[in-house]
Amino acid sequence: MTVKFLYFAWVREKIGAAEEHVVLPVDVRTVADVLAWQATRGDTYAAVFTAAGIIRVAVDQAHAQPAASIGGAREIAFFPPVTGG
Amino acid sequence: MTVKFLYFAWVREKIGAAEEHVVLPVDVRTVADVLAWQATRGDTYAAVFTAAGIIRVAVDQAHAQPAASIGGAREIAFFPPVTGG
Amino acid sequence: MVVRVQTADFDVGAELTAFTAGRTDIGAVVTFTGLVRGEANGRELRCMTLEHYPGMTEAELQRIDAEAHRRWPLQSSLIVHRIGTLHPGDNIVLVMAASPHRLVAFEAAAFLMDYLKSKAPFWKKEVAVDGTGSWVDARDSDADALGRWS
Amino acid sequence: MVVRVQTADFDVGAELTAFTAGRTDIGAVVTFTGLVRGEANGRELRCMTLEHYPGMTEAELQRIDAEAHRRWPLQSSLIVHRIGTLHPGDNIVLVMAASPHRLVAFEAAAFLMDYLKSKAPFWKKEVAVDGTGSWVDARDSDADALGRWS
Repeated sequence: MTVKFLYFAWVREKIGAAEEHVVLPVDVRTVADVLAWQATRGDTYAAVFTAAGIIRVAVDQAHAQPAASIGGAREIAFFPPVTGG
Repeated sequence: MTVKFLYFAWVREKIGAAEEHVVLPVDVRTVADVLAWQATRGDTYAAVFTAAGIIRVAVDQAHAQPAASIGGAREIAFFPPVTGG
Repeated sequence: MVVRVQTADFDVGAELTAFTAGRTDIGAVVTFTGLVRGEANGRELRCMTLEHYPGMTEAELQRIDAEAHRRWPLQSSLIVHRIGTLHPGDNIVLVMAASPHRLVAFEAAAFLMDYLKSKAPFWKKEVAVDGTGSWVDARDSDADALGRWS
Repeated sequence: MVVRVQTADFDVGAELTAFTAGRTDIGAVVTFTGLVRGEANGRELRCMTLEHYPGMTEAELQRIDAEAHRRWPLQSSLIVHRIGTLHPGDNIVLVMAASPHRLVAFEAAAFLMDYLKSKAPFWKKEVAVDGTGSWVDARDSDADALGRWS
């Protein structure tokens, strides 16, 4: 399954990219799974994604909780808590 | 003691005047006293002032409760509950 | 900190520009605009006349404004209320409250309106399209709204 | 019922005029304006960059707006949020809510801002006068404000 990953704010700056196209392992089924998998992708990713609970996730442009399924997702975004307004 | 009475909204319309200059009896000492006294000044006044609790009073341009003194007042206003905004 | 009673209309954009002009410490402005509705109690309205108590009105609005500043750390405030004859869709009242953060601005603006509705000596007379006039009764909900702040 | 994300400034007076134009059923409009403050955490600000998530931002603002209309009998609503580089004193966000009576308009406007602050995908990076940049942290008070509505 190929998915587009998007990064915003300091997550984007630390990863060093705004966008990636990624092939997800078949056993990565939930938001929590994808966060855990990101932390395994080398030091840079580990530094960003190991601090569990900080990074927020949107699946296909809607906020998603850790237990939510990512089955069929085309776009998964990773970002810090929002600070608009 | 001569005092200026002012009337507003439907109180003004029913009394038929916006303003009067009145000599108050010496035993009229509180807002409640002046409301009771107004009700004794003929049928028109009785009709307006007998319905106790409806008419609001301001003494020298500040809201005044029934127990408030009117000693030294120069201007007493009578009006229905306000409806601005 | 500014209170005005006037027959002329007000320009909300111009008032807001003046309200924040040259300042960089304001983070939040809450603006309330009250308008004449074309229908009241099922009757179509031709116009409305706003009567007030000259002198006391300004004094009472100043008291209400001072009370808001006593309760909240406001950077600025404005109350403008129209009098005279107004038509459906016309502006009646404008309230603004500014503070560094939004919760204070929201609360203070709501407080200013609640107090104005129950304390400021204005009275509305509605004239229906058939020409009959009637004084607007005070609403229980406005007294209830005031109770929130005690 | 209208949601916009834009780099350009907004004109509150023009927005308000358009918001109520030709209508005589609106009694109350509450307008919130958020502005860039010149100081943040004791540091003087040179400018601020607002980043967002194109596509999701508009979708999320639409969801927030729809939720407000589900909860209150709103006659109209507007959310305009700026992106890009902004300076102290600049407008950031505009929210308007209209209803026949003021309490609904006040509540809905406060709700729209609370939800926008916690749900809409915008991120602020502040640049101090010494050139150092830092991403703004989410505030606990915004999460608390959201809790009022659940």
